[in-house]
Amino acid sequence: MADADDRWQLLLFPESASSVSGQVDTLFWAMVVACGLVVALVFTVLLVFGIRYRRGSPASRRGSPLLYHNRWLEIGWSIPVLAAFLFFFAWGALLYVEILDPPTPEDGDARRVNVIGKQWMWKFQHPEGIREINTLHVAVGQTVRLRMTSQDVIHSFFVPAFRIKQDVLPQTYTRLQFAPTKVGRFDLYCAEYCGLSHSGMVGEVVVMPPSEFQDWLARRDRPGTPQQDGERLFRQYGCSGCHGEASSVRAPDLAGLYGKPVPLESGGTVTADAQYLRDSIVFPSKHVVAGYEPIMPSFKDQISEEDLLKLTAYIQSLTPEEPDAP
Amino acid sequence: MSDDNETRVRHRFVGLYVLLLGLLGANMAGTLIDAGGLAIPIRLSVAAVMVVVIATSFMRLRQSSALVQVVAVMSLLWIMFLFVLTFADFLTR
Amino acid sequence: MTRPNNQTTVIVAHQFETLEQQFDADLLGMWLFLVTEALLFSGAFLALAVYYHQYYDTFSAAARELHWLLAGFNSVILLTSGLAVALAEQAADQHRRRLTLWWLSATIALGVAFLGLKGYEYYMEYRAGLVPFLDQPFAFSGPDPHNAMLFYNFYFAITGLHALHMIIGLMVLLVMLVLTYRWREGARVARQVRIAGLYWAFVDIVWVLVYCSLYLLGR
Amino acid sequence: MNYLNAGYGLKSWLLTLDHKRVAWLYFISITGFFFLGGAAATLVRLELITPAGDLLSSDAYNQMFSLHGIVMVWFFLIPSIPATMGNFLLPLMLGARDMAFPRLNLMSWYVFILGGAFTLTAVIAGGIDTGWTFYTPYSTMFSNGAVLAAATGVFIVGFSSILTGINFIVTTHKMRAPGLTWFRLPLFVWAQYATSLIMVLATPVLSITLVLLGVERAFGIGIFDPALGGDPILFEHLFWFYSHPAVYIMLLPAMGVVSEVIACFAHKRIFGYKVMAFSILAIALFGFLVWGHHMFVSGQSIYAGVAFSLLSFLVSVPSALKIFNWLATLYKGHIRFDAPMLFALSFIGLFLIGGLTGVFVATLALDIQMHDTYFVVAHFHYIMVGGMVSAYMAGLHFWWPKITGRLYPEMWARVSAIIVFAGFNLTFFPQFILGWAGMPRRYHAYAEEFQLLNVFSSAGAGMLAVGYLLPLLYLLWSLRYGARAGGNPWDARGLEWTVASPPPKETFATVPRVDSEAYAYDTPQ
Repeated sequence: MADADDRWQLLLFPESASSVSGQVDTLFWAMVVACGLVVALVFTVLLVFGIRYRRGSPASRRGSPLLYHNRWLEIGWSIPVLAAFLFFFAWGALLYVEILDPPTPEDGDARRVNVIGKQWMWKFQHPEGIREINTLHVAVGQTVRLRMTSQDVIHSFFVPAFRIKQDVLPQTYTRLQFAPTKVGRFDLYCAEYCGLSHSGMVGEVVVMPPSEFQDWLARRDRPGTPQQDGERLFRQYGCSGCHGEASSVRAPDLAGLYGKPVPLESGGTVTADAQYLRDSIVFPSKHVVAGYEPIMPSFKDQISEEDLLKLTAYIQSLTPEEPDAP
Repeated sequence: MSDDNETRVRHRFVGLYVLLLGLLGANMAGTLIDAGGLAIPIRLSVAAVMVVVIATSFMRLRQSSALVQVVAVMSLLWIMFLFVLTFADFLTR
Repeated sequence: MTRPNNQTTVIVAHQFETLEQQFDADLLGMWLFLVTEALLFSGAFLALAVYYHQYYDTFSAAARELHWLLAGFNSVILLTSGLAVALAEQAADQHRRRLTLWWLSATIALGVAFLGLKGYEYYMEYRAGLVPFLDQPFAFSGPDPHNAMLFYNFYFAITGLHALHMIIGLMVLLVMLVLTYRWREGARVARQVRIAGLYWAFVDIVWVLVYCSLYLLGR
Repeated sequence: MNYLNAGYGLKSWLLTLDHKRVAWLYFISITGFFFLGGAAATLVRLELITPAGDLLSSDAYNQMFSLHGIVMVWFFLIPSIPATMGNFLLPLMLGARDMAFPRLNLMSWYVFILGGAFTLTAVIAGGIDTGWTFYTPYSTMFSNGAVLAAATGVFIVGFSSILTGINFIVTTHKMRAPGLTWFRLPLFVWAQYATSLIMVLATPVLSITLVLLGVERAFGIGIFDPALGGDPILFEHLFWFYSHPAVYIMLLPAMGVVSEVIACFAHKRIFGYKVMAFSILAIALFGFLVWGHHMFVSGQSIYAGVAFSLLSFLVSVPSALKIFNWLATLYKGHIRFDAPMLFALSFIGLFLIGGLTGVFVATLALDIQMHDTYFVVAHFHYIMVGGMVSAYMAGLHFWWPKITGRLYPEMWARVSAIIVFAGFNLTFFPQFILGWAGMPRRYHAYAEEFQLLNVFSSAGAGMLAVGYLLPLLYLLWSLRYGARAGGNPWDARGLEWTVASPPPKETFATVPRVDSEAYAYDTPQ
């Protein structure tokens, strides 16, 4: 990163390196032009009126009632303003939904990376089990899906070059998806103030060509994939005692559960996404499945955020992958 | 102001007070019946009626100036903004 | 609309033209203050509603541990005090000093009784181990005790806030009692009692909502 | 005998029930807070000259920007125009002898001072490092600062604005002089009225939020605690329900001041008076419906985000109308460029840029990039400092002769207006670019490529400091040496200009009767 000349840049055109960043830039510059015109217009009018109608100037002030109010003029300038606003609103909203609620890539090839924010570092775990701190290696062109949570306060995952940002909340899973389009090293910031070393909670996303990335993967230790670890934890914490096949306790079956609607004892349904699975471990009485007793104990404070993500990954793996699953 | 009028007002207060006790009792008794999904709306509606009775009669809202009535309605409107827009988030997560 | 009538003896504050203008201004001011109080409580109720929405089962299990019959009886006491203060306002309007004193004292007595019973309720909850803060052991027997704590936190925060308003209201009523006892000018006393009564009725309204949302909704 | 020399003892000031003297009490106290907040900002800008965090420790830096935010928002911007000029002028403009509740008025100043004392205690007792937003769970469980004292201070000062708001609303409704109908009111009064509505309707929600935060921090009564299943986003909703409308508490009075000044110095009735009045009310109303635009990437539902974005665009329409109407007021006027007018014109320019960049951050896809970066910082400083403080200076200079009976030195005032305008743009325009490039706010140390623009910004801050210190000096000087102002030095219209400068203790010996529209500049006075 740190070139000696870096510090003397004007930064008008920040690096643009993801599949959506180009579209965001187009919207940005369109608005800069539109608003620039308005600013130019207003300042010109100010200047012209200021000179022409300065006190003592000979310009004519022959009055008419229209000098004080004019309904058609008021309507005439509110309608274009409103129309322009609605236009930019719609443009921005469509792009926002595309960025924060994206479809699964058509080839179904998305890397799922778990992210834990804590004061003041970012912890990543790759689907192969590789762990990293503050640096995330990815391959260019490949879609990456982050499942993020925080161990303490609110953080925010922000990569300016990708034009993406999402808050990272305690006890909650948020997600973020991006597809890098350029090879390089891109700054990662925590954007939500999180205490003493907030400005030290920075890192990098390293985007590599696919072949180099494969080499990188091959060089790293693989302690076990999240699913494998999750399966071990599933037994270790005694989950299998009730949710296993041979169990005598009546507990919901977890195979094929992920992504499906679950009918609740209190009426209504909820989709079995990652947040649901997490809540069911930590706050089991939040969503009691219809037809079951609320007998599951809470595992709050007994399972770390890392292990919860692994358990979730394992339970998720019990359901065959379908496109468009969250 | 005649004494007659005063007595009538006093009787109306007492009558509304009895009505309030009745509503309170009904709401408490209602918990003994299983009304399913309707239970919450019913209980909140009964409480809302009690609130309206107290505000309009005991706080003399009905006899107050239009301005004061607008002020009272305004508070409800703003509480509605708070609830509706916050739940716009929580119900669509 | 009842209005104070013997204007001749009353000194209007210097910024006003007429007593009527002053009375209208006072009433409007009090109502605006009550609007702020309503919004204050609505913030707490909003938070409660959001959590009810998320944890209905836990919250209703927790709500069933509360002493709802005792609190129901307390509601009756508070509604009665609401009637008493309305009658005090009416008596003051008619410039009947003794009757006003009587009803004001009744209001205060009922208010104190309410707070006493509320305190007793808190004590029973403390004995039952349902106070989840101040390093007290929490003895809730349902499935997710820490989740149920959230309910009890709200219970104590909202009823505590209401009790605080009761105490303020009682102090206002005590001042009214003194002013009525002294009885400087009938119209002024009537105005002051009327405005104090508005506050007390508002505290009444809040309790109706507190009782419904904390004690009854989960049952 | 005027209100200033009606009594000299300390007691005659500290126990005064005269709205004009209460305004002075506020003037003096918020000026103190302004320079306190400014000192904190100076330290922040000095630190940011270099990328490394070398001047201050991280902890000290975090405390400085938190102090700057808390002091500037609650102890300067929110009381600024309403509590000073509003207090002084509202009864004058209404033809009333005083506020409806003079005791309440004095009390609200004492409440303000009490709140300030708590906040200053927080600064001395360990500092406060949560930012002015107090987000949970950081503020409740993780911060080591004196959060409780600071939150108590803000809670208390909230009551000061509630009391002021109630007083203004009742006064406007009940104390108008005969003949002064709603549509004859100066726009300044409309603005104060709408502002007071927001104070009354929004502040209580902040109060309860701080109470809940306080009991959680002090007694462990978890309300937002995620470990109990509490929701940090709920805190954000409650906080922004107040804090977004609070922006309009700062902005609407500024719009009122600018309307008065422009009408006077263009010597012409405000164009589209009714549209201006209704757009003030519309902004106040819509301002309550947009708070979720602070939370587009917070984990809030994206559908709620879309709704809040749409509402945010709608609130910008009346603001745009106001700018057009001010421009149209200049058309065929007789424009003078005295210092108040220079400040008012810089308000229009800076508010325009602030407003348009507000449209950028209301645009959902762009806000993903800009949220919590320097773009947002620049945007709201354009509104609050560029807009609001410029209007405050405009009003201060405009009514200074009325308030003190003395003229300020015109030349120095124009110099200061120009320095402020230039310094302001130099400080904050680079921050738009910094934010777009991705520099997060509240960063003690930053990446090297951001340095150049930060150096510009810090240099501008130096200029800005000069621009704000100058008026302090020459206005104080003018108190003793300024030329005597007559009753109406600007040839302005409005009831406040019909009384002597400074006004007598009893402003109106007889209640005036109003039989003309506001801004009757066509008819000689």
